[in-house]
Amino acid sequence: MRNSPFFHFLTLEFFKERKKHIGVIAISLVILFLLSSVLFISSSIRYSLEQTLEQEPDFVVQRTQGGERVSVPIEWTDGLLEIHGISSVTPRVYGRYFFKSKEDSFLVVGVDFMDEQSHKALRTIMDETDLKQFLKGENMLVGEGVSRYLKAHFYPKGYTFLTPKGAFKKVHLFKVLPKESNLIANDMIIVPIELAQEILGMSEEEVSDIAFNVPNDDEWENVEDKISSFHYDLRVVTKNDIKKAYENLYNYKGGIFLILFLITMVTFVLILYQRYSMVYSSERRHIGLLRALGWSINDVLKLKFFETMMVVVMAYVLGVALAYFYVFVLGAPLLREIFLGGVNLHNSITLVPILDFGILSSIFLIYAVPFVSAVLIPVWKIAVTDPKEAML
Amino acid sequence: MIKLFYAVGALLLLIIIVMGVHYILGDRKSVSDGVNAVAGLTRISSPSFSVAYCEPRIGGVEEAVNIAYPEMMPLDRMDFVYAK
Amino acid sequence: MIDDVMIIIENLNKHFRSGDALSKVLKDINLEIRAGECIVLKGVSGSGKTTLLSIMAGLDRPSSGKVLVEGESISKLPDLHISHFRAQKIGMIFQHFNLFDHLTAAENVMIPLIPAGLSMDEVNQKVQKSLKLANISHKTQSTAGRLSGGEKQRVAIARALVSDPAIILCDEPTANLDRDNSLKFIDILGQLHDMGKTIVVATHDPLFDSLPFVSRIIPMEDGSLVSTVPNDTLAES
Amino acid sequence: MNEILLNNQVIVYLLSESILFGLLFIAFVITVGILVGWDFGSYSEQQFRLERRAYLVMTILLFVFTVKFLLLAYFVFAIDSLSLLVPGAMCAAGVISANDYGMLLLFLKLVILFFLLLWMALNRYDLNAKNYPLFRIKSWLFIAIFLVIAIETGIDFAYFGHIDTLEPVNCCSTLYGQLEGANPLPFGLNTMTLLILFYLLYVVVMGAALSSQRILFVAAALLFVFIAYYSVVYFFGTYIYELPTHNCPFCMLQKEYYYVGYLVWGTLFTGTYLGLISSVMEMGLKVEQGRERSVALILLSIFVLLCTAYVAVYYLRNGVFL
Repeated sequence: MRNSPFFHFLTLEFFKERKKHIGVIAISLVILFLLSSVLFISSSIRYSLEQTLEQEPDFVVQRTQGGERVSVPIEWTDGLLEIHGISSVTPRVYGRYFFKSKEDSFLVVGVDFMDEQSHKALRTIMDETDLKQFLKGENMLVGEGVSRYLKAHFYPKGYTFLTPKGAFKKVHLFKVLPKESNLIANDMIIVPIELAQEILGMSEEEVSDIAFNVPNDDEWENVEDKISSFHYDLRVVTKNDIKKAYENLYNYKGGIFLILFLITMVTFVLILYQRYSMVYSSERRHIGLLRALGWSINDVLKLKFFETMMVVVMAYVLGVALAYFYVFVLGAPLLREIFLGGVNLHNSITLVPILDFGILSSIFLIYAVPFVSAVLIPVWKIAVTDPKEAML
Repeated sequence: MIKLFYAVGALLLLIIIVMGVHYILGDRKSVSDGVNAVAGLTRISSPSFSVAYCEPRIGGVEEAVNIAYPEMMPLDRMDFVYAK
Repeated sequence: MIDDVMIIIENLNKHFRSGDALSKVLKDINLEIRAGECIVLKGVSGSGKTTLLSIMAGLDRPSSGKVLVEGESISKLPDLHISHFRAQKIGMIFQHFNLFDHLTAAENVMIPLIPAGLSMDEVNQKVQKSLKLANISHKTQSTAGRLSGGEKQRVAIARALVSDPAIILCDEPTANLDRDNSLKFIDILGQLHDMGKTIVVATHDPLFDSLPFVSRIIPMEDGSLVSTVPNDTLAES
Repeated sequence: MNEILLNNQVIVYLLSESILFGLLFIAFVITVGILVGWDFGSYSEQQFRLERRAYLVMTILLFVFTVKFLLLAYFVFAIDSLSLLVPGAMCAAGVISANDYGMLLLFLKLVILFFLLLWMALNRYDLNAKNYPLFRIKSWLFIAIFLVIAIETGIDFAYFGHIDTLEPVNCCSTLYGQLEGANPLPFGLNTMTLLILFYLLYVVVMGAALSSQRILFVAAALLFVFIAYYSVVYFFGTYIYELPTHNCPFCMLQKEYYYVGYLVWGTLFTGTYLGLISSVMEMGLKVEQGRERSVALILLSIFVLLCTAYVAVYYLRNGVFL
């Protein structure tokens, strides 16, 4: 590279038209920054969601009447236990508790702390001493969003729930769940199972739904067939449905954004076309002189091609780096709301840095192909200027 | 002039290297550990309300949802797949 | 004898179509230039000498007729070949010097060599040689924009000589020069003539009338040649 | 809009394809204009303008070729990422067989890349000759390529539009697997004879190239591609996956096999294309294409080396063949 005169001349030419190139790079930066930060955020959240799927139970049995999920009687668990190949059947109690203004809601989750499996999980969240203390009184574990919300509404120590039967349940706020678990636990309140049933107005032997695992993958189909024949109003949700739901959710958001983004690409292409074909007579004489000195159209095209490639690569690297810094270092302060919704309780999850080949090549293609196709014709027009221009 | 070009090239390379280092050192484990700890306890790992739901239902009036009972999920919504 | 004829032009004419009017610029020109000859095309501006020169240099295409350089017709060459021809065989010196002001003298002189794809040190070697020939090598690294008229002209000469072309074409070289710079230009031209280069100068500067090394002066009037008068007879009378 | 059309990669792919088609349409209109007015002998300004326009066609085609080359890899990558959405598809094979446009589309893409490469070789020869001898042939070839690309772009939209995300597709094990004893190999070969043929053809190709018998080279190269495809799918592939029953040309393009598929198929097809084109150019136009031929031979050797290396490494590690 160093000893080719063409490369030397290329750098001279490139820096001669600095102002034009810097202008074009600036426009491209805006477009690239917006596009890549949206794609980074969506892929980062999708990656974190896919991570949570490992903990997801393989099957969830629910009861639906009139399109509305109703609670499941506890006896269904014995029916499930008889089927071979099913393990760790856990009834779950959860529901939405609406705060007084019916605007925001908490996810109240009941956990049977006596069960050894959840006992072990509890130990990862808090150490031994708090554990005994926690199990004694009416305590609750609270997500970060909930604790912030309660503090804002002057309930720093605990909260008194109003049960449907009119009784007041005062529950002491024991501990806030770690910040990293915000993705799922931001608006979550974990209470003992009996208390949860009381708050959500369920009787003792009613649960929200029943989750269980089927370790042997090949059995999933026949287990699902067996279970769905148990009751008429039974509904089974498998892990694949959830994976596809996540995929569709982020395809939907990403896709809509990309299609709207095409409009900006069209304006970008028009700007470029106009910018590159606005050729001053000095530029025309400049190329005419080059041609007069023995440069063929191919050589001028090669020169212009390399110039465009330098602009494209520079803009791409700067754009992606800027977006990477904005999303994964600053945490995408404003742009994140598109994806986090910002509804209900404010959620501030940490975005895990994720770059995969698919995103980088998509960004490059959606930027470079329109760019070069917009610039192709003006560059050709300049390259074929007649050498006799130099004589005038 | 060629020196200026090498300077710009070196700057871009530096940016890429810094990005690469930050990417490799990025801690992916802490987020998944936190989430798995809570999910292990509650056995629920669907995203919290604000992450999962699509915008249209929240933003404005969605004809399928009855205002008086917002928690009644319309059947055809994607979020019905695993409603809370 | 025929083999050492450098340029042959046979009934060449050139017309420009502006709207429907057809303005004939060159009318039926026939000219033969032998190798090593130095020709002066004399004529007022607008007599078509610049157009003839640019056609000879392959910058422009004739409307009809043939231009043969070293036996090869260049009027119909595709662009790739005519550019190589210009780069290797033609050294152009323009009226307004046509230097790249933002580049240094060495970089300006280097430009014709770039398409050939030589390595950097070969190019530097040739550039230094031609700068020394045009005795401007003391200004190698200064940017062309800041040079004086005479120095610019000498850089232009160096640029024309860098690929060691057989033909040197000058279009009004002394128009923008003062008297002593013009004389300096003329003795450089003399050195080129001694080196055996074929030189064609299009000018209306009287300085070129009585030069020892000019073999023929060809006056031109509105697009056609007046009978060529051999220089030696002109010198005596 | 079904989920497929909303997938980021599919949108970017279709956008790039339609932009390229737009450029090609411009080139097509210009080429028709040139073909009508082309008369090399004339000195008219019109003729010189046409010659300059020919350069625009050349630039467009150069750009289209490079992007289409990248888009082929991107297409396979997009299909691979779609396999999550299509039920029953574990890799790109399932998604491609989701409807009957898939295989045709992939075949068309490979054919188009070959003819684009051929066009560029002709164009380089045409520019070097002094009077554009091949201009008409080159332009007619381009018009043919343009029509094929128009069909390909149409099939692109048709293919992605008709992928059904509910109805399950069969995965590569059924498409390429051993169907209860039926021998999938051509000409009734078994694995051993297939291998012998594979290496034999490779030697023949190298020999023909070095001793420059071009017709033999073309025949051997074509046969070699055919045999190489089957030997990679049914023999070398099993060593890449380290699973005797896993025969699939697409799974090696995935992340867990470190995207080796792109290298395997890339070297095979590029090497064959360059080899075929350089020999066609030498036979047809008597122009020396030594450089392209040596690049082709190097690429084919890399391909054979890579396949054999997988088998050798497996044998060294486990001491037994699959």
